[in-house]
Amino acid sequence: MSKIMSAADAAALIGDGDHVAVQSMGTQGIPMLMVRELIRQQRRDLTVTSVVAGIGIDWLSFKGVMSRFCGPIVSMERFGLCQGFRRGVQAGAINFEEYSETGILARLAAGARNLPFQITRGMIGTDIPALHPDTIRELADPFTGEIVLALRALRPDVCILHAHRGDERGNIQYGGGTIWPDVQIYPKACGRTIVTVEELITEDQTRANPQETVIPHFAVDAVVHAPSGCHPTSFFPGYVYDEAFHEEWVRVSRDPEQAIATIDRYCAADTQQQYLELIGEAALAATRNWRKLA
Amino acid sequence: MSKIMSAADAAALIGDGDHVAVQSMGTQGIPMLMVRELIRQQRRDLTVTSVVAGIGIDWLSFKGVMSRFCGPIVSMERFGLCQGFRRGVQAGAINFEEYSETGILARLAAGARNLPFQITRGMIGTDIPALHPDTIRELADPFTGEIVLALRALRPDVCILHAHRGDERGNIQYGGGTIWPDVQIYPKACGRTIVTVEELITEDQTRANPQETVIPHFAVDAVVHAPSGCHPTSFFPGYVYDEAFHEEWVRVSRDPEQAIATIDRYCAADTQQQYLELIGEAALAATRNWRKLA
Amino acid sequence: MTTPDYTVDELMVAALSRHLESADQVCNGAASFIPVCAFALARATHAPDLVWLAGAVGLDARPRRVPASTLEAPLWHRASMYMPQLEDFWSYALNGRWLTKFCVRGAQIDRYGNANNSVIGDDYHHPKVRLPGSAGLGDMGSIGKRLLYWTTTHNPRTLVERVDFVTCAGWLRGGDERERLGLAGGPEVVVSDLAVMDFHPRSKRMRLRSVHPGVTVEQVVEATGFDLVIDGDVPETEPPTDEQVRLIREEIDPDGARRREFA
Amino acid sequence: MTTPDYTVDELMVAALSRHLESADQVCNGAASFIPVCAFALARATHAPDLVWLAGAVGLDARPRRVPASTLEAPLWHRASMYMPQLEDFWSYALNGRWLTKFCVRGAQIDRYGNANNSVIGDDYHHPKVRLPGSAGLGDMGSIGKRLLYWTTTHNPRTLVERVDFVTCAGWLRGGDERERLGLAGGPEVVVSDLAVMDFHPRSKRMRLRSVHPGVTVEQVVEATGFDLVIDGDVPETEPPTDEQVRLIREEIDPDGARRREFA
Repeated sequence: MSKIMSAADAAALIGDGDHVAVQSMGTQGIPMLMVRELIRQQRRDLTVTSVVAGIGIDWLSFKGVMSRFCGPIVSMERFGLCQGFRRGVQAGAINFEEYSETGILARLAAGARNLPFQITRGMIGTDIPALHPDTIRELADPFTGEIVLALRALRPDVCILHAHRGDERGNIQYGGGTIWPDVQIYPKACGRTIVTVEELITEDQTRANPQETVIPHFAVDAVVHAPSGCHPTSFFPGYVYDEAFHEEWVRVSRDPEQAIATIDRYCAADTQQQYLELIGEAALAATRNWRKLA
Repeated sequence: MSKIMSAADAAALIGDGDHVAVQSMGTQGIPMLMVRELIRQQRRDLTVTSVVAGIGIDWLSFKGVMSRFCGPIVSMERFGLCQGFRRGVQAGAINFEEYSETGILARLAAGARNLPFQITRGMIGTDIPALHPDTIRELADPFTGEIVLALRALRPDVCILHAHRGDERGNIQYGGGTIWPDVQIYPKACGRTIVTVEELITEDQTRANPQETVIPHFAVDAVVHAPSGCHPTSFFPGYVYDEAFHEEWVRVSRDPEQAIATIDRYCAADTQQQYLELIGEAALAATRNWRKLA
Repeated sequence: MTTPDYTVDELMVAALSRHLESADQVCNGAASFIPVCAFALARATHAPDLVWLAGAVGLDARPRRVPASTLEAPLWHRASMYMPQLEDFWSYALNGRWLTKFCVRGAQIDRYGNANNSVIGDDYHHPKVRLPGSAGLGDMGSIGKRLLYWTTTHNPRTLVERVDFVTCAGWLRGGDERERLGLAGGPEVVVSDLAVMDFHPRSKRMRLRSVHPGVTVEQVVEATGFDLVIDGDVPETEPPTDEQVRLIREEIDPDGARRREFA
Repeated sequence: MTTPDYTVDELMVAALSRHLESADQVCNGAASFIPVCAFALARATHAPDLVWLAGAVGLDARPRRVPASTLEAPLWHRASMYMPQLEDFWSYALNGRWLTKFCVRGAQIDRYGNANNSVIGDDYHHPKVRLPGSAGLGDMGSIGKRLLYWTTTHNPRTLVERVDFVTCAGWLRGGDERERLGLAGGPEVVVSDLAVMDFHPRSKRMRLRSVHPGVTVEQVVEATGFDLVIDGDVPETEPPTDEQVRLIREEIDPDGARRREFA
């Protein structure tokens, strides 16, 4: 039975109130097709976990899809703070459950391995542990008595990832660049796994390059075809982030009305193809020009 | 300053009494050039850690180089038990500090990350934890009270690995097949790292395929050129294990005198080139024929 | 009576394969020829979607035939993934949702399904025989796996009252001891060269379920180092069908690697 | 007096580069243009073997020039390794032997070198300004790193008596508090757009070490939200040499990405 499905069908695997881990590295690798689909389907009250959240979280914030963010940072890097998220937190509409990077990764690693907790030396001395008495505890090393921090296992309901290739069984391949932690840890820690891919391939093509497979089919529930699926963020080596798009977003996102109108305009696209047409070939071509940035 | 050196110079990084982590997966990937060099230099009282120890540990056992093995298993897979090791343990000359796989990996993972311990659910209910009161303790999850096992950090003095390619700065590349845990964890957990490689490459060649680099130069102390360096064990995709060599070893290793004479004969080779001449081109050609086994 | 057209190795392969379903994911360890044949047979017959991680590395491998080693690259020919052990294999194995069945061959298996692959003798530190060691067994018995045992040496040295050392946690000392330690899973079946056993639901003692064609209950009792639970009449183990035998001999294991287990 | 042929960004790059040696390994995070320029300058001058992990990913990267982002693939052009974050980067960072210095820019830095990148305001849950969050800072201050601070906004809002929230552990409340918690490393230097500071060895209070050419001690005192330790005469910060300026402008950062930090 093929796991290839539409973004709409994949989004149906996510319910109101779910905890959703979303791949994100600032201006890189955000599965925006699924972000838009969650907005289109008017999901509510999601908790989102990302390693470095970016524009996707800002859109979910403006549209009231997300009520809690659980992770280390929300930032569009050179494009600055996410204004919708910032406003949401400042207004009390969004709760930011803040951890350091080793903190959130330890929680996910424990979830991935069905261990009750993992430890870190990160955050000791900071004000972060005191925020989370239910998920961070001091723990004495049973051998030396030294104090470390125990991070409670986190098992989000579902995760959304983006990768280079996927086949109908659900095998997912990565084709270059570094492997972000999202890809390695979310499918194990999360209850369901949705992966948008640049390219659909056959199982035979998967078998021709087994060393590029990074998620086994048995850990994948949905494969969604999404060429340029991270636009306006980058996905190495295919395309860089859309600089003009981000700059325009920085401008409009100062005003919630303009921000929401912008989001709605892009979310009106029923398919990835329609979305790419909205963006236009000139803008897409610019994102394929690494030299501009390198 | 180039890190490329002879096996003899690399072995000088290992002292009597050291704890040495040696790459090994049964009949696969054992850095035999360095095993022979440790025998040639008459190292004594080594503790060896491997994931699945094989013929290399048997040779070290027969020659009195190793007095302790710390790991989950010693076996030549289809070729059976390592007789020198078995005799050594039964005679009380070698101590087998036995852990499960998650047990030894948890100890190394803690050492790699400078954490005092890591936890596992493995070994609960078995007789293994009671063997190691100094390195395995029951620990209550601070959140739920559930009991798991804490494994104390292990930081061997030095490790010996084998890889496909290395450059003079010490960058190490893998070129196909699966990544065994040895390669990923020993360089971080161990004080010094020695890597034998099939091929020496330039730093420019390394930069041409950065996604194949698996150990950064700063974690590597010695790079030793060793074509067919795992013979008689296999190293994918270059060569399979030498079936005839292993079968002959099974035969002679029943008798310690014959076993030692065999080891001495191969250890008399001063260089990898001389060793390969002793093995002979016909035998080496046979190991390059995967079809024979597949 | 005609001579049956199968051998005991083929019978064992077929018997083990019956305990595998399409929804399962399984992996194999070293020198595991009978399980590897059983996985292939299950995939070729009643469990086409059974996921097999060859050598705990090669996902859905398609070796041309069972090779001479079950822990070398020829086994994971045409795999769709080479699974890294450290981060991937052990995460999926520990997770609890996947790889829920595991086949175990112990040098000793006791009446409660504990297995020993460590030492023979009373003194661990001065053993009569030093066995290879735990490998993954020390984990697989403790992390919720449903354990399927096989052995080609059904005799009182293999099937013992109490293992000399618990390398792999079975039902421990029976009853609810395993449950009290919070361990899920546990031993479900033992396929030997003489019979098929399971474990009594309450006492967790090993129970005779069927004897292979041509073997008597008395022979099995004689060959077992403890009292097997015997509930009423013991049926004969279902023999492999002609088609199963053909698949094993012609498609799966034409070299007869499975017979290495009877050395 | 002639107008000096450098700008403050170049002065800061040169000042920061002096704290890097050939034996160091460094990585950079997001929007870290001054550190990235300082790493390149150090490598081009006194610290040729300095190891730089671009964006915590690209080992010994050789970007053609500093790009518009310090966390995107153009930065790790021609790297010799793409370091996986989960297993590799964090292991090497936590290990203690490698990556021992880390450059930090905090929205607030206090007199004891604690940094805040989380919230402005007294109530964490109802902040006046929600800042981006900890990212790796919450780790780097606690795992033995020697912290090198930089800021392009030396004013009382950035350099505060006490941070509103300790995102990154500095010398905590001074003295031996850090040591008592078992934390190695700690803040060593603060390079601002006005001056260079370090920390008093015993009290761990921030201490004025030099003022940039054209800046007076009084101006620095005025721009600082707490009393800086001042030990005797305060020298002038050594300006960048002509060759350093040339390298920065022509070789390292011809697009002037470093000036993005002064937006």
